[in-house]
Amino acid sequence: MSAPSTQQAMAVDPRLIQDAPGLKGAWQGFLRRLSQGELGSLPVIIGLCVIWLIFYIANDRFLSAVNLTNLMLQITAMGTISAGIVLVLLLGDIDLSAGAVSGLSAAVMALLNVKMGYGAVPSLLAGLATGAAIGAFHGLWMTRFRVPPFVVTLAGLLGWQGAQLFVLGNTGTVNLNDSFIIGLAGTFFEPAIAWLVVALIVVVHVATVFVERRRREAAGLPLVPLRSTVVRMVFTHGALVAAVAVFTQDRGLPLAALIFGGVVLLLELLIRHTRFGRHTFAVGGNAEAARRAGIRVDRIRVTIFTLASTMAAAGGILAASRLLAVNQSSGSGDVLLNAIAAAVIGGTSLFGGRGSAWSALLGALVIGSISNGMDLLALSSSVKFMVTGAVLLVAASIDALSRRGRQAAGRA
Amino acid sequence: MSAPSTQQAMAVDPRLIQDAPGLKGAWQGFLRRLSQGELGSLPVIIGLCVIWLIFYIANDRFLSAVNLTNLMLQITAMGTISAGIVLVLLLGDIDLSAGAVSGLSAAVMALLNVKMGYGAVPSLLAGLATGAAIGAFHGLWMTRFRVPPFVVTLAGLLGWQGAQLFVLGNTGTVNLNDSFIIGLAGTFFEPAIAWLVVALIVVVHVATVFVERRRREAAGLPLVPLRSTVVRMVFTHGALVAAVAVFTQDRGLPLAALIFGGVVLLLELLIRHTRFGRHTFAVGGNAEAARRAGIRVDRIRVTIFTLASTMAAAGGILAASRLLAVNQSSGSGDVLLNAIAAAVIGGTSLFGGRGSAWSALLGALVIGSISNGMDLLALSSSVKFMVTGAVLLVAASIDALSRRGRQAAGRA
Amino acid sequence: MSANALFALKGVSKRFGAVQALTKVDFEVKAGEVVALCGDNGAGKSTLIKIISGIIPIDEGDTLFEGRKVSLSGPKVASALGIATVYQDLALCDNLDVVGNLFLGREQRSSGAGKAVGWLDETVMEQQATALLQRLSVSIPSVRTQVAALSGGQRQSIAVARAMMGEPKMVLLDEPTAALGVAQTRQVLDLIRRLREQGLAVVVISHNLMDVFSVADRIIVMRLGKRVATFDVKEAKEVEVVSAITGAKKAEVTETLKMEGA
Amino acid sequence: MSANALFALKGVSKRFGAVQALTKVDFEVKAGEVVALCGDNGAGKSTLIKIISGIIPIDEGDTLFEGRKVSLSGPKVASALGIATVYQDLALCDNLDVVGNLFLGREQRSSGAGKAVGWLDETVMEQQATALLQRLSVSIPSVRTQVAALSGGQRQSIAVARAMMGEPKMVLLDEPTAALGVAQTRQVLDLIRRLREQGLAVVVISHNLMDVFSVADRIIVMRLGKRVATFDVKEAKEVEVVSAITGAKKAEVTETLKMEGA
Amino acid sequence: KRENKEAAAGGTPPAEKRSGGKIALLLPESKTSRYESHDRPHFERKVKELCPDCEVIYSNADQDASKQQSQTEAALTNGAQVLVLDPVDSASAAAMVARARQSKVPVISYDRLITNSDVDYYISFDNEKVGKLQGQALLDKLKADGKDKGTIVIINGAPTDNNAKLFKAGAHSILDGSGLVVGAEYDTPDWSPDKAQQQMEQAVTSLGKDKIVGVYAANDGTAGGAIAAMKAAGVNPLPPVTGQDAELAGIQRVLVGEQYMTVYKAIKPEAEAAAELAVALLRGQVPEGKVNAKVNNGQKDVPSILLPPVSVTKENVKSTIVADGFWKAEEICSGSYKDACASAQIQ
Ligand SMILES: Nc1ncnc2c1ncn2[C@@H]1O[C@H](COP(=O)(O)OP(=O)(O)OP(=O)(O)O)[C@@H](O)[C@H]1O
Ligand SMILES: Nc1ncnc2c1ncn2[C@@H]1O[C@H](COP(=O)(O)OP(=O)(O)OP(=O)(O)O)[C@@H](O)[C@H]1O
Ligand SMILES: [Mg+2]
Ligand SMILES: [Mg+2]
Repeated sequence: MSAPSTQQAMAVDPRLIQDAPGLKGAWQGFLRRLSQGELGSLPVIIGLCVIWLIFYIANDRFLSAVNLTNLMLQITAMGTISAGIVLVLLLGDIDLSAGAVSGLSAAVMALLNVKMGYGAVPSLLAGLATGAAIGAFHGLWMTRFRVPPFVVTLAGLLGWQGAQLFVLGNTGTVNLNDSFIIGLAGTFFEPAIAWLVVALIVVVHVATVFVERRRREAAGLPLVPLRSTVVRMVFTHGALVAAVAVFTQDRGLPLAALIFGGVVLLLELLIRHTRFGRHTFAVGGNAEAARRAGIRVDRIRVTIFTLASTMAAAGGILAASRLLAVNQSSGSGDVLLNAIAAAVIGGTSLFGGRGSAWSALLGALVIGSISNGMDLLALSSSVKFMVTGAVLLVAASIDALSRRGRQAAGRA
Repeated sequence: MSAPSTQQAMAVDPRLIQDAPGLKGAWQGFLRRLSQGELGSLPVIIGLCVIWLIFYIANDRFLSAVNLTNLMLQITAMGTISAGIVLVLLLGDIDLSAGAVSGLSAAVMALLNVKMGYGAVPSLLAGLATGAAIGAFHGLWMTRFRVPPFVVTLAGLLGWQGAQLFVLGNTGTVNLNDSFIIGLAGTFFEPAIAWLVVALIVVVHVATVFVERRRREAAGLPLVPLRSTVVRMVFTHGALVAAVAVFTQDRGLPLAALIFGGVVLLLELLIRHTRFGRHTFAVGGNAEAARRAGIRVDRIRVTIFTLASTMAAAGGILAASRLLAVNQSSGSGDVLLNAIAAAVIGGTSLFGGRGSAWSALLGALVIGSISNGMDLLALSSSVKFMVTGAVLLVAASIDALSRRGRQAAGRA
Repeated sequence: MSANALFALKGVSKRFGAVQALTKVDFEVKAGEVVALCGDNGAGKSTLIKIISGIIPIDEGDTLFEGRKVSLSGPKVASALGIATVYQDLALCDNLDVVGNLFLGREQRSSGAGKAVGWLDETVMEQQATALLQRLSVSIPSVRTQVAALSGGQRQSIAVARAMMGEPKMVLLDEPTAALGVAQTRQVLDLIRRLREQGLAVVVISHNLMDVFSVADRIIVMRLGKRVATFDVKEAKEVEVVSAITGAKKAEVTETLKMEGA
Repeated sequence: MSANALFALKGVSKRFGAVQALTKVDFEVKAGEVVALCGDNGAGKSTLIKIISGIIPIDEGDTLFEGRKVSLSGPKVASALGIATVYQDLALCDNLDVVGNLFLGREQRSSGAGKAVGWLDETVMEQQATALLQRLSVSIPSVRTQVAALSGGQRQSIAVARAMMGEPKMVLLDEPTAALGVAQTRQVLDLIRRLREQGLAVVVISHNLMDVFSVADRIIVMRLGKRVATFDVKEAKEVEVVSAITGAKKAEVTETLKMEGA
Repeated sequence: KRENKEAAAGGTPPAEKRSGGKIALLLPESKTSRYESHDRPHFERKVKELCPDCEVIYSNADQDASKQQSQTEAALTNGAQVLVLDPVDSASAAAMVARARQSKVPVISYDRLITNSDVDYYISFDNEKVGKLQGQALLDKLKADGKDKGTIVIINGAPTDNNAKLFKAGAHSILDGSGLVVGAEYDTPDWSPDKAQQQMEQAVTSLGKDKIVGVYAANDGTAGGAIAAMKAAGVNPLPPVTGQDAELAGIQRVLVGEQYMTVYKAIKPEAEAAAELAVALLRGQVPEGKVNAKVNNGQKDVPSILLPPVSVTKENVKSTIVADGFWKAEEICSGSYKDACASAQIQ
């Protein structure tokens, strides 16, 4: 089963090193890939484990169900914004306005819902639409006038912050009361529902993987060894099960986590398996080549910025729902830098064309864990800043070092 | 004189379009370059003029000698930091720690001078050395571990901010009294000295330009038409004279302006006319090609980051000298974003390999003018944010549009 | 002459900054004809190709496709007209794999519900890609390698194969065999002949006069941005073409060619 | 054989990810000798060149320069040994002008006080650059144009000229004439002959067997990452070399060559 | 689906009647020196004194409301039994109070009132009163100098800070209609002294340097910026400038006569009162006596301890700041401030 099908059209290149069959072959293949730096997200995950271990040693409540649930709730907003940033980074661009947009969108939602008495759903949609409109505006402006995204979104960072102050006007903070809006971050599902969701995900995933395998086999294309597919699945599904097990021990599966997870999953499918996603990667890899291939580069850019700002708006709304309020400083401070850092730490390249939606999740977990753990240890401000900086540096360095073998082997 | 020398070794390519001789030819050449988008800093300068005009109409004190002197003093710190950012951008990298480094360096200086009683000069040098050491650390870390500069300096942004809080400790703000340190931003030279400086600059510049011309002529190389050299000189020297005329009408030529101008000038000479500068451009243009040419890319990167952080430290010290104090928020807030925006607005590319030190001066003038003018009009906070954003966007768009012809003609 | 041309340029000029890259160039190619574009380095051949494929705008002059005036405002327009191009600088996306590059801009979508969202059918694409590359004797370790990891000739082969996807009416090849090995070069020349037989118009740029003489019907020579000569391959001699290219007297050229024959 | 070689590789292997690009390759070149490296696309020729010029590290094997073991840990080391290289992907800095690229890494400093700070002597550099390019018949509008604005062949010419700056003992040329015009190709071949006369070791990669036969002393053929054959040019026949390159039987090759001669 | 099923998982039940326990002190920012250098040490010392086995969990939110929310959660996870919460944002802290309520942990609103929430106690200075005090001091000084019809400049705090709004309101209630003309008024993003400096420079430019008779600056940092601006513009003599927080640098300026006044909020009694209250709540006692007011926060009348802010000028530095040990004489009188100290009889 693991040997390439005999029907295949092309003889296997003799230079291609193939893993030997059996578990031993798999292990050797793993070691080989390790030495060549082809590890994907493994270094980040190991880094995360180290961070968790250290905090656990320092304070054993760090790994308690309640704290891990808190951690999840703490990262959803930043993670959602970060997922949008991942999209923009795939193009090789940057969005500096994400924080300001998240604040403004939440403010618009709060204004409509609380002060002008619109229903929860219209207010929510208006908030998201604000984000989308801003993103489209940024995208159109930068493609029409050929202004670098950095500058457009920097102007946005200032402008939308002003707009937020303006929208919130003299009252300043607006408290949210609507149960639907509050429920976004405050709802927890019971174990039965949680496990149902898990089962659904696992079944759909396994089914699609095997259907695809069957098709490739029928077409006579080379197959990835079955065992590596299985190992990979065991790990990811195991992580999912572990996470849900933790949640059900505390308050249950948080709706916010479900939303965040769903956004990341959808995004990953979008960029990895659709035409639009393929074109996005192409533009990020070589915009001129994409243009010559007849891809409407400008349209892709506008769409990506619209999506990213919508996601920023969603993040802002989640944050507001958790804080039960919107104020003038919503979305300011380190929201933006954290979101960008999360995407980068998770493994998305700043130079475009390389990355995945999972990096938003992984990076947000790393950054969220550091700040959660240090709050748990209640360190003083100056120490916290310094430790955060140091941990970030070390985490990124482990990741970079592990890729080093690859760089040495690579073209550049 | 304006026709190429007859001794030259290579026949002129018939496809090369040459400006006709005489003033009319110069004007036509200018128009041709205009339509092809080869304008250098002209659009930024025009944008600056428009901004000045608008503020002048809104409040005629905007163009008073005292306000222009204030403007100059307001931009020196940010401009100096921005000059460092230009260097980093030339490599295609980014330095997010510049603000934090400026704050920390100023804090170190204040600590040594005020609390520990060291002399002004040693304290100043220690402040600069702090910046240099941090820059070298960043550079070494990123080259050693191959971590992207974005991540290293992001970690720095957090870490050094923590260090600043730590250094300032419990007392918080430290007032500066030392006359030397205060004098950095508070000294003004009399007209006689100011004009002497101007005369010196003009004479040296004119002399070098003509000596160089003579040498090219002797070597049989094609010469730029004399008239365009002269026109260019008249404009730049005219601007210099005008600036000094304004300063002498108010308090005199500010030492801070002299320092800032000197830094920019030296930097321009460094990057444009030395081996080191050439190598910097090469690394920014194509790091792999530079490596293959035997350039020590890592060493260049470390040096550039060291220089940039030293300049950030200098900026922080100038800011402290102007504020007469260092506090916990020195260097935080929008210092960093303004410095980056200034470099970019001034025309330095974010993608490396294209830019000039003058862009720090021009960009800082644009950004400084906006904020100066709006404070003069005492607008409300939200309006100020929005207008700043809008003006930034428009200024950058004019610049980009003017380059459009060039993009259409260009390769990419 | 250009009355029955599939594609024609009339008096096209193009300026880059202070360089006049093309000066009033006419150009025409008929269906079922292979035109070779020759000229010294920097003569303006690639610029001409880029103008035809719509990636750079023209300063002045007209473009005619099937006798109608068209405005080649972008690569999208050109490919809609059925013009496929292999660029000299290849223009591949280094971060995509071979399959991704081959199908860029015309990805196969899976049937059914997937079609609406643009779900990619990787299996079909991989199958087609494998078949096509085999036909062109391209030897790459796997069609799933990133293009960045390919050798110069392999990249060139991918670029040529790319132009064969879709169903073009006219193919522009800018030095398609420059980096190719013996077998691959032969395949590409064969391919060009097959394209002619299928009635396509083919424009090929090459500095290798042997190849040019073996596939082309007509040779157009450019020099310093101007079209200076046209030859019918059946009647042309290599010396004449070389002298048109270099701008040297015919006698000198014969001399040098003789020397090199040694 | 490698006793009196200027440079030799012994059992060099190199792996990229899952691809074994080179398998135990031996290689040697003597002073005053031109070695042609031939092989199909992806055979590993460029990889070998990159190893010699120090830009990629080797997995296993030894490198010998003038009989001594050396560690080619970086391009700086190779150029200190006197190895100059023209890469297939050229590796020019697009944002620098022609003069800047030609002198990259070995800029002329002005004499006197300027020397200490590394002040560039642009006049001298421009003069030397102009002379060198003229010698190689390179036609570019101006030596002050940015390399990004040059045509493919012009870029290739700049890369070749670059390798001639400084005073190398050994020159590696990876498809130096691939994009060159007739005159420029002739100049580069002449140049290679001159280099041999000056006693330099030259390694040249080319798919153009005519060029190879006209300049090389020895032909080394690689196939799928292995060295498969070595020919002395005086005794070798084109058929043999082609069959070694493609791995086909000699008879088949003769057949095809005949067909193409038509 | 169940809403907020809270299993009291975080908080240790208050029924635990040990002598020790955990008190969380959550402060809003670290850019102003008072929190780290006064509130925290005084609070911690007092708690240790009253309850040697108690542990103080301290966190600083660096001016970020959602960070503070995370810190609150961390404190509850850590088993805090009383929260002393100085909110970054008075209104949005309600979510944190609700979270603490779920864990049955009492909350003391410290320094800033948490609005629309079920807080147990409130300890503070009256922030609107601070603004009034500043405005009054400025007005009185100008009256005494006979300049009470002149033009003043107002430099407020951060537009995103709710407290800044209260100071602003307090000041305006005195200054509006007093006959003084407001020549220019600014909000200062991030309370940044640099920004205050530039704003003041622009005010001087637009009004003329001899026109300004007084400056209302909301705190000592912005006052420092304004003074630097006027010095650089050659304003001599400096008009009276207000301030707040009694920062060391501010006190020094007051002594040399550059700044007219600062508002001293005796943080020691405030912190100590909070500590006493917290320890009492930890032990399940009902604190008596100290409570001296009820303040409505929009949801309920919160039992409050309100302390009076003090206006400090050169004359009473010795009797307030030095006497309280807020800053030691040698800290104030370092280096070039010796002479000024001597003239104010501070040793
Ligand atoms: N950086 C890299 N990463 C992965 N694989 C690589 C890399 N560089 C080269 N290869 C692989 O190594 C093999 C040899 O490549 P190389 O560039 O040496 O070929 P070549 O002989 O120069 O071919 P050509 O004639 O096409 O230039 C190819 O199969 C290529 O895919
Ligand atoms: N983007 C550009 N900007 C400025 N000049 C350019 C640009 N592109 C081409 N040129 C100039 O136009 C001229 C023609 O270039 P082109 O690429 O068409 O030559 P070519 O005939 O393809 O040459 P080769 O055989 O070397 O590929 C050259 O002199 C080149 O310097
Ligand atoms: Mg070309
Ligand atoms: Mg090669």
